Amino acid sequence: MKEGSAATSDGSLAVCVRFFALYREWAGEGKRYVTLPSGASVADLLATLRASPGLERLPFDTKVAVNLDYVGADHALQSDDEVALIPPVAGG
Amino acid sequence: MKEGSAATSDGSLAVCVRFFALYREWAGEGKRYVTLPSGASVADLLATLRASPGLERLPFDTKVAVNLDYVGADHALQSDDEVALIPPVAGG
Amino acid sequence: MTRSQDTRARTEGARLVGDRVAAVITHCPLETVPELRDIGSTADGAWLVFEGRVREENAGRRVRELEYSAYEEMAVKELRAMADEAVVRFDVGQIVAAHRIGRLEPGMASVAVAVSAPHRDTCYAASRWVIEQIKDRLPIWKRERYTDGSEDWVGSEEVQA
Amino acid sequence: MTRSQDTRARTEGARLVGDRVAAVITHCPLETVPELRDIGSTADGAWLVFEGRVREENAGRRVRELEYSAYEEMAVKELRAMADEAVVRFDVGQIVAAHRIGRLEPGMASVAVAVSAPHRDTCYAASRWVIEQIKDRLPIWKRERYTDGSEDWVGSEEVQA
Repeated sequence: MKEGSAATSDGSLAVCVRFFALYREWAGEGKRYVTLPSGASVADLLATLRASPGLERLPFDTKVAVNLDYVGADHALQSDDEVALIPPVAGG
Repeated sequence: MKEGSAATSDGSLAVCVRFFALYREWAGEGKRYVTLPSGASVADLLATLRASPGLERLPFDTKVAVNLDYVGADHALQSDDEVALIPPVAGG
Repeated sequence: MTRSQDTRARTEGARLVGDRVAAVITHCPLETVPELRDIGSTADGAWLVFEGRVREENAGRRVRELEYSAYEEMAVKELRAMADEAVVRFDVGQIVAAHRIGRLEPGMASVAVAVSAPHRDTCYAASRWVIEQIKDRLPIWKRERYTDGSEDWVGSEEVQA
Repeated sequence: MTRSQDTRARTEGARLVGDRVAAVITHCPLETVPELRDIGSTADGAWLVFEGRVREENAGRRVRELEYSAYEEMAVKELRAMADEAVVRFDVGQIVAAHRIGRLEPGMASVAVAVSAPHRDTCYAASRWVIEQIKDRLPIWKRERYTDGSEDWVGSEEVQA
């Protein structure tokens, strides 16, 4: 667990996951709190999410932003992170 | 002399020469009528003009438009042509 | 209208003052974003505004309307970051980038990028670069609704397959 | 205002109707040329306006004002021909090109090119091409007057040497 992260007392961490557009439809909601083992990475979160109903098709290479910045799959999560799943963008 | 040109009765041709910007300053006027031998080209006109006061520095490769179209130095002039001498352009 | 924090509405007369960039995510028509027109100083010889507009047809289907949605907090931050990076990459004066969200009909502007620069080369280059960045990574999505009643998440075809 | 003959002021509502190109040589501010804004149809996803503006400095000298003059009859014909050629060369919707003549001070717009197109690639390409053509061959001249009282015909240095 990284220094400075606010872990729960049992050593796990809780993040707020935000869903947008297609992924929001799949999730059936825009926001969900997820608890993970401490030290969990973005890839771990995606694996956990893929096991929940509607999110089976979530790509392994889903783009993810943590606290408003894009991060890679091996990025270590910390408690209270806001983790956004970013479907293929279509701005412009 | 080209067919269709309105030559003067003695076989010469008269054109209206227009001066702009720097060349207008050199010429001291915006417009001048010049009479040339029939069959005269743009190059002939330029040579004639270079012999007149103020226009000695008129380049041999001066850009010329006849009746609103750019033409080359060997373009044959016809009577009543409007011949414009085009200094280096600076639009934009 | 969400504006990047340190460029908020500091306008004086008809000019954007001080800041060199601004980023706007808005539910309102882009015509209502004055910064898009009021850029440039007397050091700038070139001024360029690009607008992307909703087309009545996409991939052979007649479009009735689009609905843009955004991760707003991140979109305004990213848009601002793109403009900031463009100012570093190119010799430009000011850059304002704006994206509209919500429902739009064909002919309406969804995105606009305004650039002023001393010279036109960098003005065109910076404008194009910002637009490509927007298309590439701005967290905004487009629900396209067609006249035949069907609808799609544009760009998500592969993910859904 | 001199307009190319077959594009004269046929506007309906806020749209330039029918013609795909227009060319304007005018003594008035370019903001007064409505065609520059009112281009594009719902087939066009891209819209781009370039403006060239008077810079306060040129080649290290402080500019007080410029005076543009033109061979007006030819300039409007050439400008129209450039826009016509751009429509053939590029896949664009409409093009409006305008050049102001007379006295201009720093910050004022001297030239503007508006292009609408189905896609942004051709929109940028056409805009840039028209501007380069204008710089290259439009019969317009620029008398630059400096704050130190001197003045010059811009671009004619070599001819005068």
